[in-house]
Amino acid sequence: MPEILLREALKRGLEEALESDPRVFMMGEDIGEYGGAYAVTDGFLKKFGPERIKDTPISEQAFLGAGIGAAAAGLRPIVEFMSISFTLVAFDQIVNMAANLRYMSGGQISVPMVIRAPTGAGVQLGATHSQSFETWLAEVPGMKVVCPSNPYDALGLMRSAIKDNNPVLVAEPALLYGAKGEVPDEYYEIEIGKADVTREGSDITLVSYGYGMRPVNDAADKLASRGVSAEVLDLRSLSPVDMDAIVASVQKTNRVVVVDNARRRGGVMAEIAADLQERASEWLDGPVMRVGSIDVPWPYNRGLEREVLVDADNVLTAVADGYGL
Amino acid sequence: MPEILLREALKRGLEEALESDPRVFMMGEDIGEYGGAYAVTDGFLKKFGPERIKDTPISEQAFLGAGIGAAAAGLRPIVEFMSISFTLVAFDQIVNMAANLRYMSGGQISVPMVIRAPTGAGVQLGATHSQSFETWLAEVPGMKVVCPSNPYDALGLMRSAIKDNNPVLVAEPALLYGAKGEVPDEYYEIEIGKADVTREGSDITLVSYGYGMRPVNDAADKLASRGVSAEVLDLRSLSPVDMDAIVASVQKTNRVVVVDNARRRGGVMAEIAADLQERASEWLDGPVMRVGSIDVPWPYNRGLEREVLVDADNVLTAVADGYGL
Amino acid sequence: MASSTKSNSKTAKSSKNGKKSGTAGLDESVVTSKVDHLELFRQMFLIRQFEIACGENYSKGLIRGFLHLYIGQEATGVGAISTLREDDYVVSHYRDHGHALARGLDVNRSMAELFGRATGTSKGKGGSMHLFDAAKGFMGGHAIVAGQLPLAAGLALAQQYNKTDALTICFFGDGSTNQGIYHETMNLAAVWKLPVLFFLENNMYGMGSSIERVRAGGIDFYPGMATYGIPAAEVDGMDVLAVKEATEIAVERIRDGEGPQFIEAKTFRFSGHSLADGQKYRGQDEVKEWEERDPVATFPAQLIKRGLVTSDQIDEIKTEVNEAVAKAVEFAEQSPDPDLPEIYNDVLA
Amino acid sequence: MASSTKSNSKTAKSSKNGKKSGTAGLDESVVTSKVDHLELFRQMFLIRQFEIACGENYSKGLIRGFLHLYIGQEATGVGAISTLREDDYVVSHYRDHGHALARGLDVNRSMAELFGRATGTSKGKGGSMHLFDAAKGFMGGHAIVAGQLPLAAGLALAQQYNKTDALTICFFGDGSTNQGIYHETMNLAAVWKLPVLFFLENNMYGMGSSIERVRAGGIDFYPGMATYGIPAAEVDGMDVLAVKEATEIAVERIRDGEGPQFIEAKTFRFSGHSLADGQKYRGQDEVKEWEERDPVATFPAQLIKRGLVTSDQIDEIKTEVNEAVAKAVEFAEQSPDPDLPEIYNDVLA
Ligand SMILES: Cc1ncc(C[n+]2csc(CCOP(=O)(O)OP(=O)(O)O)c2C)c(N)n1
Ligand SMILES: Cc1ncc(C[n+]2csc(CCOP(=O)(O)OP(=O)(O)O)c2C)c(N)n1
Ligand SMILES: [Mg+2]
Ligand SMILES: [Mg+2]
Repeated sequence: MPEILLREALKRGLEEALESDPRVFMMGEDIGEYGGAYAVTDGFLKKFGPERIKDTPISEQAFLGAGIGAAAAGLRPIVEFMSISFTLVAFDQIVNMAANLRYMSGGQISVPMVIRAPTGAGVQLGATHSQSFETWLAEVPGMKVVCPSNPYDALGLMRSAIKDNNPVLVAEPALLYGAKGEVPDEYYEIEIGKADVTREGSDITLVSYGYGMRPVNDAADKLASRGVSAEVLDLRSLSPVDMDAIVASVQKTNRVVVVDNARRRGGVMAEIAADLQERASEWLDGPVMRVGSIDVPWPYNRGLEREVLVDADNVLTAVADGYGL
Repeated sequence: MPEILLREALKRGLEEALESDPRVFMMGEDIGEYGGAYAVTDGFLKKFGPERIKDTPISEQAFLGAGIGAAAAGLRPIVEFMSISFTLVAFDQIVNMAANLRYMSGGQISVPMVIRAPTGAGVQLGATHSQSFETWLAEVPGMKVVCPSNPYDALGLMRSAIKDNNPVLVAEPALLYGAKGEVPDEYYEIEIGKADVTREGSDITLVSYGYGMRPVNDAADKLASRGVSAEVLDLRSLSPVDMDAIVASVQKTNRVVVVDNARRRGGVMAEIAADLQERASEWLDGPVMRVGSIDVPWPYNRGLEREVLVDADNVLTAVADGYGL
Repeated sequence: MASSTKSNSKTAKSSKNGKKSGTAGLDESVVTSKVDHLELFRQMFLIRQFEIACGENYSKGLIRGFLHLYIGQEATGVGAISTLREDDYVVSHYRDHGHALARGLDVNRSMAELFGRATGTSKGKGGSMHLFDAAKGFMGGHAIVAGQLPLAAGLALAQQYNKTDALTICFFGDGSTNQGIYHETMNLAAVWKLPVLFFLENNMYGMGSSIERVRAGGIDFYPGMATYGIPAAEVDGMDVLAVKEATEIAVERIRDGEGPQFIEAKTFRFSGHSLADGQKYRGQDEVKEWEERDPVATFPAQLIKRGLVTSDQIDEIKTEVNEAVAKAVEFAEQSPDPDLPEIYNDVLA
Repeated sequence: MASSTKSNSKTAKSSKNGKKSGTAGLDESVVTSKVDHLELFRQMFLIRQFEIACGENYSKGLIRGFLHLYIGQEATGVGAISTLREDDYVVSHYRDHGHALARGLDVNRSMAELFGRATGTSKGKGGSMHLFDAAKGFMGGHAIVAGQLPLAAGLALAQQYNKTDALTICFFGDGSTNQGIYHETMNLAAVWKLPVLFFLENNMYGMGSSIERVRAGGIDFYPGMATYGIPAAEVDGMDVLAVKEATEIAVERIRDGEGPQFIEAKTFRFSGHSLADGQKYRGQDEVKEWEERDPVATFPAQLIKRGLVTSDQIDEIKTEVNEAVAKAVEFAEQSPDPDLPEIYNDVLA
């Protein structure tokens, strides 16, 4: 299978949709002339023209909101944020409008919109630019959230997100745009709400998503070298979460560590841990161990930032603390 | 002890601070001439004048942000939101500015600001106006969050919030402004970060805060009538959370149900449940049972809204499901 | 791009006249055109009676939550919406009953929504602040101040994208101009030349705050549109014909592809901001002054005086409307609450 | 309140002259006053060399994250900040090195912050976009576009509340005007007559977007301040003396209690938005045209030509500055990283 970058996988998904569905168009800051802050949309303006590749002013509230309106009218907008940190200035539009409209209107209005945003720390951007607000948006009823960890998933999830009739946030781990992976030429989709068992194992289940898969895979390798067989789950979707898949794995391994690249406190993994211990307590040989980045604002200094970020050792420590493995 | 309303307790706390500390002033929409949407600041404009009781335009970003600046310069602003639902339009200022400034500046800048906001569903305001964003803000490092369930706590927490040198959100349950309770004339404070054991018991621990204390107390009464002795904890503070107090109680009762008036998914109780099962698994006779409102946008219709809201029966069901009591 | 007042001198003029009489739009040029005066009156009266009924049923506890009445502002919504086509969109804020009824929403189902019933326009899930009827192009009812503006821009974007000459009208209050999103949306609509008509109902107050207390630039908002290159006009919001005329001009320009237009109607809400408002912040003199220009009273009086309609015709409409509103209340009251499983519907498509 | 251009005719004029020559502020009235020309040059040159050194050390990987250089804009920050007192506050955005150095932040510690070292102004926790020195009234360094504006308003609010005549100056770019918070803050400052000077550095681009592509109202922003009743002036941002003069006028008015003032300096960044920017969106001709007016070159040339300073004096400063910058890099490089436990400090007071 040909290998491509995650950035290219996203690009392919977007390009296909722009080619095949005239209702699809894109909006965002510097996605056109500049080519996109992370070059995902490079060349699009030339290929699809300014009506479908819309450079926006630095007005996140307005252009995200305009996406909602266009979607309500039957188009399928794809809205890019330059960073998920900037979704905060448009949070009201996302949470109170995009996600609520359908319910408040008694089902009259759909908002088939994709929100794309690079997410996560790790490149020394400091406290304001390193956040992971997909963990909050995953708690909002009325929308979906996905987060790929590799090019294959990025393409499959993007396809499903664009076809979905709800607002879908595609959180794109900024550190992974340059990650390589195999992607087949044949068409496929990845169903939103389904996790992926990326590695089968029998001794312990490791759950993560997005950039968190890196430390998890590293940890699984290290465990393997110690004779511990880890089953690894990539959530792919943060909302809805595939709790059934997690429970099924735990029923097999009886041990689990959940790992978030975002801060430990709250968010997706708190929800999963809370739910899981309720649903699977009879199968668990210990507590659901939870690992995440340290609960402080993101520091700029490289050494500090790395220390704050979750890594394989943190995962191994949790495995040892929780299950003595 | 004299009985007063929660609204009056808050008012007393604010009034005291305005009287005793010239650095304290207030800002908010219609807090002056109108007297405040929930009448907490009624009469303040006349008493303290327009320099200290500032009616603002409907510009949440700007006036919350101005609060940050004034606090950074050494004043002690108290900023009122008409509803916690409207904090969303100022979320960037709260999360990226107020909470991050100290860290990003290497400790040079403090933001001793109080943010007040009525919170919670229950009065049929529909999806956009019924939310509980204190559950998100409680996850933000660099700020504190408190939420009183009665007049005594409201006054004690308000005093501490105003004296604190950090941004503190005081989430005021809208349904409780008219709740009555005893408040002594003597001065007292309530330490932020300390939970309150409001009822001692031996069979099961019930944890909640704010309006959630209502169903919890009702449930405790019903359990008592069945001979089950519930210990009840009122968190008072959502950030920091008094995990030690919860663990101590669970060590005694070996059973626990955590209850949130906000939606079940995510938020404070997911965090507590996740943490608790890790910290107290050896003492627990079953899973940490979690109860919250149903995970849908808030409906307007009264019957639907009541059904979505957590109630005593939901708590009792969880007690039965988790521990067979 | 043309600056605001210049490009709209005609409209601005009719507005200035309007200020004195309250119905100056009713000059010869207009009365001879084929405006359906009775229909305009019917709609305004319907809204008035509907709102009065709402107030009564709020007192009875049958309508709950926040209730914002449109009483006093009827001429703006009715005049403006009367110029639209079926394929245009209408977007409103939480003070939305008037816009909904002017757009032709079913009176029964609108009332039922306020009662929270299953027969309501949003199945009882939206309530007073969140009326919707997508089939009629009525896209809400939005309760976050100014939050509906980009929605309107986006609907207009779709109309432009689809190469139609349909447009979107968006109503909002003076207070909304202090939300940043207002400015973001104006600029976006202008840059993209979106077919959207921004319609400001300046009723002099945002809740308890008079404009002067919360704005440094005075009580006129339309001149500020020059910043965005959006043509803007002022109109007397108590004069339904003046509003209609000003809107017609703007609508024509938009359909001609000239991009967004802005109209500021000076109007007044006769009652409190919501049913919870004691109106401590304003004197009753001010209210009375405006009430003298009540369009629901002055418009039919002028029509009769000019011999355009008879008082019998007016009375007939009143009877009809009163019956319709009484029926709507009855319909709402007798409608069932939504079933509890309805809680889980409409979250996701 | 006075409208923008009228109230500032003097400033506006000096700006228009400035447009041609690049140093027209250097006319007789000014040169005879006791402006410390050498100090202005020194600061501009310091910033230039500092930025060049930053670029080099970014390439080496010693500075990381986003790095936004101030090259080309030196005259604005230096001219404006030179008018301030010690008790005034300075607030900036992510393109903050120039403002920080003009405010007198320690060169070594500033560079160390960019290197993320423990000796940095924020102990290495803030980085390039988040410089702070509270003791010097330099209140950041803020990386969310326009997010710093209300902070500045609040600092000014405190100055007003405390009944001082100190003020706050707030720098921001043309792109920030498209954030709603910009408008909210303008209005709030105006309503409360806050002692704040809004200083727009219009460098014609917001990242890859030229103003015309993202704004309908043209490339001038200052006229829009009429909406808020804020007096506003335009000035040639390549002319340090013109900037200084315009700022002095505004500062005086603010200290006199006249409330917020607005200055728009037309300027240009010679390099990309950040070190990641390939500048595909603009031609090099445009850049070259502006570079001809480079204040770091034209200002000393004019000074020498007019006989106000000697080229030896200029060279001496250059040597001094070059040494200081080299030393700063050395200082930064040799400074230790913060200890890991530092992670947990400064979260809460
Ligand atoms: C973001 C936000 N802030 C505050 C409110 C509370 N609120 C509701 S209506 C209103 C006044 C709005 O006034 P205006 O825009 O003039 O409209 P009017 O009510 O006069 O029709 C306020 C402050 C809100 N709904 N949303
Ligand atoms: C809310 C927000 N949106 C987007 C960005 C990304 N961003 C950083 S700087 C910038 C351009 C700002 O341009 P301008 O205000 O003109 O300042 P300049 O860089 O030209 O000095 C953008 C889009 C951001 N930091 N914050
Ligand atoms: Mg109003
Ligand atoms: Mg710029």
